[in-house]
Amino acid sequence: MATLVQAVRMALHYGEEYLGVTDIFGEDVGPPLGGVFTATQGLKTAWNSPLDERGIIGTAMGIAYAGGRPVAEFQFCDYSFNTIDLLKVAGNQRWSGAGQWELPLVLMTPSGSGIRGSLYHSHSFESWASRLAGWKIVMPSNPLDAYGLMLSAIVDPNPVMVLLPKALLRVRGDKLIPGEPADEATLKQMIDAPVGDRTNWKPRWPDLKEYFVPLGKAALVREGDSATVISYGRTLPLCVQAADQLKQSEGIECDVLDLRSIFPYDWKAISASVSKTGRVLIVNEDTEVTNFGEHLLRRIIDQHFYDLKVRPRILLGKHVPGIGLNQNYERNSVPQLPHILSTLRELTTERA
Amino acid sequence: MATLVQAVRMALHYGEEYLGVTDIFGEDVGPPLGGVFTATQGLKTAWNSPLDERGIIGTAMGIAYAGGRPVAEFQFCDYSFNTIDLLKVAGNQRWSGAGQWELPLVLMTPSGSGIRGSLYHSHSFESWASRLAGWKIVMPSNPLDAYGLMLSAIVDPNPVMVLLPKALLRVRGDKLIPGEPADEATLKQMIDAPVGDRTNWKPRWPDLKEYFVPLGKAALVREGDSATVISYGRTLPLCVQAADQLKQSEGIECDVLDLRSIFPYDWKAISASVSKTGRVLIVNEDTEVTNFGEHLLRRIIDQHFYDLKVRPRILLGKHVPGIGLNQNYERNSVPQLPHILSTLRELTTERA
Amino acid sequence: MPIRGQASGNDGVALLDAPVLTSGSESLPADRCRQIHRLMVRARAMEERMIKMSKSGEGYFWIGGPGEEGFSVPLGLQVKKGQGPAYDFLHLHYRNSGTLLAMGMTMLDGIRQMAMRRTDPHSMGRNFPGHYCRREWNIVPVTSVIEIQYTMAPGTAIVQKRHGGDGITIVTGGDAGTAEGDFASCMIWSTRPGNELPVLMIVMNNGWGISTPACTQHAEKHIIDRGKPFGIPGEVVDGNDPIASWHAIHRGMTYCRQQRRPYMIEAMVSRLYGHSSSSGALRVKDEPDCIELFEQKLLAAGIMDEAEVHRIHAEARAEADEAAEQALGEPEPTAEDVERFTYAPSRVDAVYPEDYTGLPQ
Amino acid sequence: MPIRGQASGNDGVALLDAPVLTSGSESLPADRCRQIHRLMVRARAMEERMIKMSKSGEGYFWIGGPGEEGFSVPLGLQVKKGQGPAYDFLHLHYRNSGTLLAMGMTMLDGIRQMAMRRTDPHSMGRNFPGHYCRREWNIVPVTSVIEIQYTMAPGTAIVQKRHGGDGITIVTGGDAGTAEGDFASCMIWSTRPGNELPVLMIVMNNGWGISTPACTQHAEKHIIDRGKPFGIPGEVVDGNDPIASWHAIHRGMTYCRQQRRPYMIEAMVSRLYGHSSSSGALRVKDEPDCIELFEQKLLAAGIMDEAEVHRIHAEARAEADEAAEQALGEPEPTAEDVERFTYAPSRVDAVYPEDYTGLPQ
Ligand SMILES: Cc1ncc(C[n+]2csc(CCOP(=O)(O)OP(=O)(O)O)c2C)c(N)n1
Ligand SMILES: Cc1ncc(C[n+]2csc(CCOP(=O)(O)OP(=O)(O)O)c2C)c(N)n1
Ligand SMILES: [Mg+2]
Ligand SMILES: [Mg+2]
Repeated sequence: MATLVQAVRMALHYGEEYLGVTDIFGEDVGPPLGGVFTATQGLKTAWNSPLDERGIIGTAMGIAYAGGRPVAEFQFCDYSFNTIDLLKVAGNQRWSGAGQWELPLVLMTPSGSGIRGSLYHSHSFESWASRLAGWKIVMPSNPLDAYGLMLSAIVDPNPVMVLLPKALLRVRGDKLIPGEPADEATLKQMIDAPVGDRTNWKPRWPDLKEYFVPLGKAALVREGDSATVISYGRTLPLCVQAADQLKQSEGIECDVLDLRSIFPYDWKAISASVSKTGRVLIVNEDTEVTNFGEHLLRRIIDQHFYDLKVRPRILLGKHVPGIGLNQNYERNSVPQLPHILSTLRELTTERA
Repeated sequence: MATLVQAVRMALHYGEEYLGVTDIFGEDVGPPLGGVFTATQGLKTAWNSPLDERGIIGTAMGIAYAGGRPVAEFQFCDYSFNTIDLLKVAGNQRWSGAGQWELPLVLMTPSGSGIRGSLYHSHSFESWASRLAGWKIVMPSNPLDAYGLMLSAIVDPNPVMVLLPKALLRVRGDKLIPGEPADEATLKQMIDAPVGDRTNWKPRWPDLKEYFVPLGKAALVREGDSATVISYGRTLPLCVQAADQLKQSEGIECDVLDLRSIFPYDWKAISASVSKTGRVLIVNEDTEVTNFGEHLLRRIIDQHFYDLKVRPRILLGKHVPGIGLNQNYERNSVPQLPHILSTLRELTTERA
Repeated sequence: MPIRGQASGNDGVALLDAPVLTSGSESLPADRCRQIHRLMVRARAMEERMIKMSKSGEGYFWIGGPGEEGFSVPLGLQVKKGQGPAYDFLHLHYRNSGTLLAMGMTMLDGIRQMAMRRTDPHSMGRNFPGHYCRREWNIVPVTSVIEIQYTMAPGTAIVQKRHGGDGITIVTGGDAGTAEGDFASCMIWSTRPGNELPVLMIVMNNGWGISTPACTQHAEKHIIDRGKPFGIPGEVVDGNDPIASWHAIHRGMTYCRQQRRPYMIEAMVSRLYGHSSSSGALRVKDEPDCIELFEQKLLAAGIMDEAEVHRIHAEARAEADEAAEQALGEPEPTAEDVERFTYAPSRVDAVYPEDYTGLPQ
Repeated sequence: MPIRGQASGNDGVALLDAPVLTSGSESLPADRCRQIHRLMVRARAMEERMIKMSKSGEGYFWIGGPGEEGFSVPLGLQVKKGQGPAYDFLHLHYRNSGTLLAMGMTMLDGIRQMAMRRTDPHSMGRNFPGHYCRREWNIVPVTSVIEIQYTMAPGTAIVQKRHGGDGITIVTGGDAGTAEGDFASCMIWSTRPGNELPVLMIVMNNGWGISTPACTQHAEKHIIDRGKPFGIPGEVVDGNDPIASWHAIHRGMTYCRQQRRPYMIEAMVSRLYGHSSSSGALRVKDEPDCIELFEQKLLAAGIMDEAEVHRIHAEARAEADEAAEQALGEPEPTAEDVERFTYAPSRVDAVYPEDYTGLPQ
């Protein structure tokens, strides 16, 4: 099975071959490195940019205006905070020109904690991103979704941001990407650049197939009547683990929704599940003051207040200026499996 | 009575004279203009900067490091979006250096809609700002609070952002600022720069007094048992109007809380009122996806879910890429008095 | 409408016997001068009508380009106008009415934006005046955010260079705005070794950023000097002189079209109504007026007489009045328009297949 | 510890009879050279010990300055060290261990950060190694965010200029990072006419930004050429040569201290262990090593012999090992530390009078 980062790379290759991608660029995105996480190794349209995030997004906008289809990378979402004005403009170009322009660009960037990244490689970005009207924002939690969301991001004629959970980049899924060779080692040999000199290396791409995960479609990854768990990205597998544990130990079964799209989010799926269970847990690792999860909670309160059987729960990252390198900081800054498990247990067992 | 912008100017003067303010600067902040809204006319430490918001906040940080006490201005909050990285760093400097540094800086900037500002002079900033851990964020809704909050912002040894509601800058309060002459015309003559040539103009400052509005302290501007209305800035006077109308027409009385501090917010005041009324309306004009009001709602759900008698209400700006110049756009993008009034009526009359 | 490609005068050499107007060592054919003059006057008349609207309540905010016509009109006339990478891309600032009129915009379309009508083709009554947007002419939306156009310009130029042909990217902005990092970004991205880009970087230097004199904030003798370390050639030109401006633009465009590398022009211009309506939009008296200067030359050379000048002004004013009247009679945007044109239709979006329709339902 | 003010060698003129080491037309007294050499070796040993920690799991990420010691040590030795505007302010990047050791930091304190101990005086185990912060020495927190230090530097320099005396602001960064607008901001803010600032702008040019060669992204012949349009003098120096570096720094500092204006130095340096532990932190073979080069000179001049060189290296390694052992035995931060030191105590804050204590209660 491919890792998430290999899935992204294959999607980009598919994008170059079949979906009109013209430029994949950013800091260290081109040869020799092919991205600090290897997401862009061996891609024919990948190139290195100056160290200038404003130039990266501005140039991506220009390329899109002129008819190209760029995929730009910010090396880490942590380094996108000097570009919010340009991101806002990218989101409003169609609107401000009353529909004259499309801006088909993809911005991909690793987001979240979990790689011992200290202050500047542990930020989450989805709450900020969700405020960028005119954008669509996705965040896969497994390789197949990463592939399918990336393909959708590429063909969508609007700016789409692909947030890649840093902690899951090297994690493998349990489903093959259409066209992916069944054997991991074979895949690695085909598409991973060798260590050392790469000047003559060329990838051998598998015969990949089109596969879209529609924007705005959540995945119901576990089913049950006892509660609705809503998450995405890094915390999604933790929620699944918690749900599985609870099922095993207590026989309590929950819906677990992998949102996949932050905006537009799949309100239908959320609404259906909340109507069914009346119990809600929202989990993400972004900081907790003005967090996208709070928006979801607000929608639930707006439309399902009287369906709620007990107080809905929400687990978020602490409102602190940063995540410290020593793991005692991180462990106590963002939700961990034990928190999720105990909160879920509490939620499902509280007397209605 | 002073206008809000005159109150800010007087506070800055007081800050220069008695609280150690060393630099008041930004684009067009110094002579001859004294700020596009006149907030900095006649101030002895005011100076004009290059047109470079990153330079403005970076320089403010440097001045604060070196022992100065700067008040920096972003001409409009709409032009602060290329500086979020620096704002985040300002918020984490004490934390990252484990308490070695203080960063006593004030950043003031006009925020919100209501001045027919079109796409780039109608943004709200408090939801973005609230995500900046390490900062304190205030937003006055009347001149006296503006004076008292600005003085607190100046003496606080941490970065404090003062959001000034654009729509209320020229609005007068109903309370005198300590030391302010009772007569408006006198005040104007003393501290407003004349139209035309100002080269020889000098303000005559009234004998102002120290007056602090503590950070984190809301004001209960109307009292009643029927509901809790939480707002600040531009929408606060609209909420007061709505509450007054409802009282007059239906005899229904509500608590209206002027939050004044976005962070830290006055949880005690909110909590006490919600416990009493069990009915909540939150109003602000920022865009509605991942809005600070949703954070407040989340806290209320966290701690008062079982105290709520009916579904809490929230009125926010629409999630759109911008506010259009034609007033049909603005009127239909941010909460207006009729929405507030009808929502409040609904909230207070819904059967529990 | 005459655009680039009509040879006469483009290289400063007039045809034998055809009357020319000379400025320094450069000249333009008389017909070209008449055309430029008329466009300058029309641009001014349109802006002055808009200023009136800002004061009468027929509009709100005004910002625009009176004082820049001597440069912006020759710029518009030389644009290779069209859609897509074979043509020039324009990343403009908010003082380019002269350019738009020279490219063929009607006054009506300019004033529709000032009047915030639904018929405003640039923004449907959403944006400030002078914030043009014309996809058919490769004009990307002007934004109020100072200087960010310089960050986008390399992108269109990348596609143009790859596409082949002689399309170039033109970016304009003010002098104060060059203090934003985006100006430097444009130089860096346009000169990547082996990947140089056909970007014509124009700075309209009026010596002011709102109330702040350039000389108090900028140590550079000339802003274009900042291009030198990057190997970007450039020139300073008197933007009040349409003949000099024409040729500077022509040189810059030719260099970019042929060399596929960047070029810089710094045009020294006036700001004849102050910064905007926020600063009163009052006519300033102490800065040269490019139209007056040009008319003096045209009159002295006998290319026009006083009567013709008057007629042109009168016609332009009448055209502006008529455009205003027409625009003000047109419908306004409605509540239903608030969310319209947020998203382009998408076959892979389950929630917004056509456009934005409010929060996901 | 000898710092600026000890005259010998500062101006390149050695005292009669005192032994000197010469590089080109410049020289330094032998004692100074020994001091520099020892600090360079100690800096290298500390970094190499930290690299080992990053591989052994005693630490995680490593980034630092092997290859920059020839410049960073002479820099640290000439800093006017102290707290407040009378002294130099330092806005450093993440390759300045040599500077810190030269200023008197112990290896233990450097390694405490690598080991993420609560005792780490720079960040209490919060930040990456090399992210120094020392208020007592005017060292503001190093941030990972490339180039923003250039935006803050003018601020400290404003206060210094106003304060009087000869304190200056020193800012260092890499070559690739100059593509961010902040580099330009620093030049603009430091040269406002009449408000020029004593900022020593240093660029450590190792020719790389992670994997990207500078020559593929930068058209400038020298980065300091970008200062010329702003009237900022500067020089390119061989950062592998501590003697040349010493004098370049001395010239730059003297200019800033006396003229109260900015100066630029571009130091050409090596990157001897690649970018960081993320790229493997492997010793590269094809770049000059400033320590080896300096030792060759010291040996050739008879200022040291092989035995002494070996002893210095051995001592430095032993010191590093000891520091690591000590650091690793010290306590780690705890859950209670997560929110600590967010806010300074405030008499006007009703919620957080002392420090941050979680969401408002
Ligand atoms: C990023 C940004 N900051 C501030 C402003 C507010 N503002 C509007 S115009 C202006 C001055 C622009 O001066 P200059 O670049 O010289 O252009 P000019 O208006 O003189 O043509 C300022 C500060 C803005 N629009 N954008
Ligand atoms: C704003 C920002 N963007 C991207 C990064 C990721 N990054 C870390 S170091 C580096 C390269 C820096 O190159 P240079 O400025 O030459 O310094 P060097 O590491 O070579 O000393 C990059 C891209 C970052 N830290 N900050
Ligand atoms: Mg200007
Ligand atoms: Mg480098």
